[in-house]
Amino acid sequence: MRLNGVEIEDTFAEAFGMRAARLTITGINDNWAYNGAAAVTGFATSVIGCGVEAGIEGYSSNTPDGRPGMNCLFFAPSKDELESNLLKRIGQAVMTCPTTACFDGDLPEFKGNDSALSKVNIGGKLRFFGDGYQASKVIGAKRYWRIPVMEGEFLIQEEFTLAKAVGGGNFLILAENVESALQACEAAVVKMKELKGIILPFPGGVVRSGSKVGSKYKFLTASTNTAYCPTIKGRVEDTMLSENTNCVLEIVIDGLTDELVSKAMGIGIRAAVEVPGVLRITAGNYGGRLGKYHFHLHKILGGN
Amino acid sequence: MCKQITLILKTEPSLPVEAENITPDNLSSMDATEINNLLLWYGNEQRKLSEFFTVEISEVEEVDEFEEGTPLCHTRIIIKGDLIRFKRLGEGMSSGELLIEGSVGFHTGALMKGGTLIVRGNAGDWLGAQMEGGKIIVQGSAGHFIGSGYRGNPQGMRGGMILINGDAGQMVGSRMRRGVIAINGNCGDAPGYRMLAGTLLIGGVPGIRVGANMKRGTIILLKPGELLLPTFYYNCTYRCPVWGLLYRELKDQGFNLQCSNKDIYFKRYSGDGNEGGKGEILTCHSH
Amino acid sequence: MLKIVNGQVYDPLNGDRGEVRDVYIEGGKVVDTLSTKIAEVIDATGCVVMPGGVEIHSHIAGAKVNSARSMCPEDHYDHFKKVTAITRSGSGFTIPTTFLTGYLYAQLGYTTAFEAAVPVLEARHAHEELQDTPLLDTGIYTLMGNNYLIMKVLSEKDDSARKNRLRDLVTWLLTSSKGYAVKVVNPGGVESWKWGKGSVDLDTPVPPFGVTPRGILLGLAEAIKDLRLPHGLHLHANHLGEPGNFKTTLETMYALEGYPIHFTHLQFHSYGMTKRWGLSSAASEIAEYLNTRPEFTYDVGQLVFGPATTMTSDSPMQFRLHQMTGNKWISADIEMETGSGIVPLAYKQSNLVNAIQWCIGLELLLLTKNPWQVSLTTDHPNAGPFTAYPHIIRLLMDYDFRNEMLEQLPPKVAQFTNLKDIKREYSLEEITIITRSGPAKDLGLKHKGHLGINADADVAIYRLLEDKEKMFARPAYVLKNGKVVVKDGEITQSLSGKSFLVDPDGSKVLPPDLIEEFAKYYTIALANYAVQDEYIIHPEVIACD
Amino acid sequence: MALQVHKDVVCTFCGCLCDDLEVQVEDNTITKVGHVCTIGRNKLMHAQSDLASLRVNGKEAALEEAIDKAAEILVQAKAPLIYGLSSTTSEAIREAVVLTELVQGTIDNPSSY
Amino acid sequence: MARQLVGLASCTLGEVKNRADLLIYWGANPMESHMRHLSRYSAMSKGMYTPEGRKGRKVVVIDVRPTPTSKNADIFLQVTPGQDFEIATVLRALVNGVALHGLTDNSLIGGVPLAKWQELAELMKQSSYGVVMFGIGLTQSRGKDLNIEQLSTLVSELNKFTRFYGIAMRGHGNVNGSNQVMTWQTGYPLAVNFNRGYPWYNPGEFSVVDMLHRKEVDAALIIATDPGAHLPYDIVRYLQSIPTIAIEPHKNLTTPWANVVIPVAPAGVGAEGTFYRMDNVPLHVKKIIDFPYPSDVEVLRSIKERVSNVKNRQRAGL
Repeated sequence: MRLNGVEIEDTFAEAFGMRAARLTITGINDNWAYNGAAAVTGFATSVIGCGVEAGIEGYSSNTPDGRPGMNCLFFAPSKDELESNLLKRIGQAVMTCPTTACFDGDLPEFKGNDSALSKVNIGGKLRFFGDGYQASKVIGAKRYWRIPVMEGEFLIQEEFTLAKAVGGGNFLILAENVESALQACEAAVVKMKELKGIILPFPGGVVRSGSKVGSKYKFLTASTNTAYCPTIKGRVEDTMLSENTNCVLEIVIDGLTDELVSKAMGIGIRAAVEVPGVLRITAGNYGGRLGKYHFHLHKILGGN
Repeated sequence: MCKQITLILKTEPSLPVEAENITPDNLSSMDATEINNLLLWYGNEQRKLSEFFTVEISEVEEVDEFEEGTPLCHTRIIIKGDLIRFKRLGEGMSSGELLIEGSVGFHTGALMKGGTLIVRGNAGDWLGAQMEGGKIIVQGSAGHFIGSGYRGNPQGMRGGMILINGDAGQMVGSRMRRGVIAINGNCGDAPGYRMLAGTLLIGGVPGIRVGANMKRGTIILLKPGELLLPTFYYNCTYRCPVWGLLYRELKDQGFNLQCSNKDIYFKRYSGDGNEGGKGEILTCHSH
Repeated sequence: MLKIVNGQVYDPLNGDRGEVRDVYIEGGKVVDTLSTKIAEVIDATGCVVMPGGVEIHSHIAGAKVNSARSMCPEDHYDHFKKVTAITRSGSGFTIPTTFLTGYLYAQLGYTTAFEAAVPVLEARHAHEELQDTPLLDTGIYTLMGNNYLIMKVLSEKDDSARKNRLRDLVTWLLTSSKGYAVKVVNPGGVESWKWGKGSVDLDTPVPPFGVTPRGILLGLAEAIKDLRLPHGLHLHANHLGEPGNFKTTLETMYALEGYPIHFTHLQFHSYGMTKRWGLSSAASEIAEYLNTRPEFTYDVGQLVFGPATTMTSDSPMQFRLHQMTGNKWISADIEMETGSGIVPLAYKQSNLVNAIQWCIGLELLLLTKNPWQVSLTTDHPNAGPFTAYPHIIRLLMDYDFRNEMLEQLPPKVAQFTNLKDIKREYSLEEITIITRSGPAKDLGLKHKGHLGINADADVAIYRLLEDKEKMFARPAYVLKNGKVVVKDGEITQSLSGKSFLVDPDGSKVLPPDLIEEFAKYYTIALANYAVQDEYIIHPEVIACD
Repeated sequence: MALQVHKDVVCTFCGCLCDDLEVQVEDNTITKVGHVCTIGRNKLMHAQSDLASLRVNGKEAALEEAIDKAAEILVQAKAPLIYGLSSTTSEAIREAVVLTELVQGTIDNPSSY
Repeated sequence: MARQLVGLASCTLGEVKNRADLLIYWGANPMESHMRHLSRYSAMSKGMYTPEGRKGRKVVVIDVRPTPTSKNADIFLQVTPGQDFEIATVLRALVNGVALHGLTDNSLIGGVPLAKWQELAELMKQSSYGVVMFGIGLTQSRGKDLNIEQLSTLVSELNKFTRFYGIAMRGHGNVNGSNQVMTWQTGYPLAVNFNRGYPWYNPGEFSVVDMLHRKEVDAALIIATDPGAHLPYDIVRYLQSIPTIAIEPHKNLTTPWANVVIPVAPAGVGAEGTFYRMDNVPLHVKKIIDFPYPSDVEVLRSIKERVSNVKNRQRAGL
């Protein structure tokens, strides 16, 4: 099919089941809430090298303590990995950040679907930093830990909710040149970010170094996506790029639900095809063998 | 559908009536005759409820104000009249709603496990004593030993919430183990006596011996009264992160605190030193 | 006149092991034939017929029990009994009120109970309470292990003078208190506590006379033997509850070989010690030795999970417990005589120490070969309330049930006890022995604990059930003094029991030097010391022979 | 009647219960008290004066009548209070508790305030 | 009542006489209220390990005003009224080495400089058998049972260092006995309600002053006590408005208005029986002379029989 004259390939993005958590980080003002959120979601583009994929969703309108706050989403392949990464990141990036407090964010996306949720104890483990002077406080039905720090107290909720979520939704923008590709990506990212419940974990929401499974080197499990690299188009037999394609960029989406991922892809693609110089939209998959979720581009965009 | 049972007091009895049978749990499956025949203790005799009250039952359609569209399904009892001579109303209740449009006597909501109990007037002593869960709201004032334990019991309130809009008597929250008590007005001596944990907020001026012998837990004083016992130690003046949480929780429950959320500094005291000093008293420093 | 027909009679003393025979009762006694044919008939088909239960060691009346009741209203709020046309009201779970205590014992088939520790100075109080304890024949044990006058006499150098004087003093203390037996609690240890000193071993000299616990024990044991008291020395040894105390217990036993001694709540005295000062079982060491010493008897003090109220004259031990648990604590030093302490407690299955204690009691019961040496107790309410007896009986009679319970304990108990390996199951005859016939014999009550001719007509009739806990929890009938007092587990009439006293062959007055000491150091007049006769409503003197 | 001297008498007027009093009685009248404090002496010496008189509703009455009336009052009450018991024997207190139980009332003594 | 939360370490008066080397009278003035207490049992008595009597003991009095007892004390600490709880709190801290915030030696606690309390704390720890005797000055000042609770805790904690006990200086002859009997029969020492046929306890709810104040009683039987003299005026007024029976040997402030007055022989003079001393030692009191009246036991038994007959008739539906 074609959208605004851009070819949408009849393929699908292959995505995986992941575990996700939403954190609300509050601070004395917007700036310090942001500093905490930025630090805790930093260096979290891909689980391959970062253990976790994370991003800031945006400012929270309704924080538990009534202070300015930001929501962040975290995705990891398993409960254990998510837990251990949260523990490290909150400990190093929120506890350290002046005036911040860290809460389990709401997950309205899972209302009525409790079976998708589980709890991990984060605050109850970080509390030992208090060296015996930590104290807990139960308000409502929730327990919080108060850890004395040089600035005052670091407040963190004991339990955080983990949800069964989706990671690795994606689409690729094939364009005539880098300017068009970037412009398309930027347009897509702006639109997609309006949606809550998803993150685009890569820098600026965009990744240039897409990968394929396997490598000629035995010690590597993944390597550059040769079929989409324009500079070696002539040397690669199975290149997927047409003559006039000179730049490919990918947008990866992690979302709390498959609907959200699919919605985000739709919004992003529609925004991208409006940019002149975009030639084709496709998506990455592994033949459908690895991931639980298949997002068919035509279906998302309302085609056949 | 929500079952609404209205009890209207005929005349005030001259001796106390023990009415622990009047709980939403008990009345939910009863018809009018059964309710009329329910026995209450009047001195050393048991008398039928109908001797004291006229009974009206109606069905009301209602939705949850927090969860839009979810139909409520519970029993609500509304009692109208001056119930000062009635003791143990709502004792041990675990669900539903008990609304008292007047004042009540002792032990109201004692041993309560869940549900909501609202008193439009004043409440007597032992309000919510040894309660485990649920919510009690008193729009007037309440007596001594709110959320406390009965004699000899090492533990008082173990959960839930008690919100008093007016004043409170002595030893509010004595030996409380968990939960929140908030008093908008003043209170008598020794609030939080032997407190084990939990949160006690006093909006007005407290009596003396605040938090005496407390082991753990938090007492928040918005209008600090006299000096604390010398076994409490001043630590610092700071913004307490928990305050925001509590403020919001109380506001969500419809409790009108006489102060703002923002820009409050607290002086933090640890104590009681004689009991290990793990408790805290936060006194409001500035608004 | 009454006859119980078709019941399976368990009367170990007379050789009945469930044989079906009729039991005839007349004038409050078991008889061989009835004088008339018109008799009430109780059909005991499908039931076992046993003598009424005999409680050898329980804290049910007197100053410290009442202090505990008063300190612990929380023990009472949820456990109460309404007044009826027949019975008084009451309250309490681990420390029930006097009337309730009588009812609860009767409702288990018990008809005799002894209050285990009474100072002479407060004996009047115990007797007042026992007057208000219905349905039980009772007696009290008189505390002497830390008595000033006893220690004074023991410090006497001349052997024969010492023996004679001690014999007279024991007689005087027993008769003054209207006591039944001599009780010793942590000999010397309580006096040492009053001096602010540490715990004592068998040979630690105790101020002010430098008498040792060994000296106190040997002196009293000899006096008791000499006076031919019906019950031997009732001994709560030193170091109760301390890890490794089995060594003291064994040493005490070695020291007292040849004397009739009743070691009380032996469970608390059979503790080994792990490398890290923790608790382990030394039940087998103790039981093995006991199996060779038929003159020694004991009651077990079996631990029961749930609330308990510890109370003992062992005041230093109670202070340790208070410090350990942080629970409230009452203590009372009693001038010239003893001390006492009370601490409420809850034993938990999940607590390793409690679980080990639980195992140790059962091990003792199961490893002691001769059931006549054993009495079932919970040292009520120290290790748990006596109302748990049916449960303990089931633990003894049902290996699978016991294992089921064992599996609910922390798995670590296996490292410290051997209970799992003991397969023994008690028979009904053996249960009869440890709950009635044995304690009656131990107490020298010849008309109790059996259903032979002239025995007191105290009878418990239980429906034979597979579940022994259910069976013993609700007797079909209980007869007290020939009258039906419980039917289907409910009280049908209330009556007051007898008080057992002794009248040993010693002097009933104090010698002049001790009269002088008394006048100087007691705060009451000697004339007001002895319990007056009016405090005993139905006395029965048991002969010293 | 001859003069009698009671020794080791217990003084019942305060919590000390001194039990070494010597009370001299002549013709059923206490004439002298030894080993006693002023309060105790006063109380004992005046034990026989100012006796209350048996009355029902202000009028002299017979014991039986008074007892009947007392029983009637207690039976009719829905919330009777039995109170006092600070200066009597435990035997009397035992009876007072049974009575309270029987009339289903409340019992208390001065140590509650 | 305080002992229901923390208990109390105590001893009989003979131990005070024989062993105590430190005596503290707190809010108690035995020279006037328990006149022979000092000579028979405490400060002045000579006992087994206290042969020197008064000379061998330290005597401390804590009271709000000088009293005959305080005049004979080694140390008299005159305190401001209503500060007993604060004093006991500070003593606990001093005994246990808990730091006191912002206080100097000269800071006043209950009107007395901290340094004095520090001295007392040391004295307590260094004594070998200390006893504090507390009276109505402590039990009836602001805080009431909290004061005793704090003092009891202090006494308990001192046992980590030495032997230390507390004794309540009970006033009336057998008020202790009435606590004892009620406890063994009902499980509770006072304020017991039987409305439902079983004992139920709650001081403040079922205690005499509170019940009468709230007019929750419709008849009263008063035995061997004079509410007309002891209770507040509004309460006596209410008592006068309901049927009241007084069983009482002597004319007092209640007998003139009680509906039924049954005179009885006074215990220990005209009737025998058991009394419990302030330290729980039970004594048998004698009958010395004949009275024209029965004992209160007999009267109560008669009333009981009458009531019981009526109740049984009611039960039988007659």
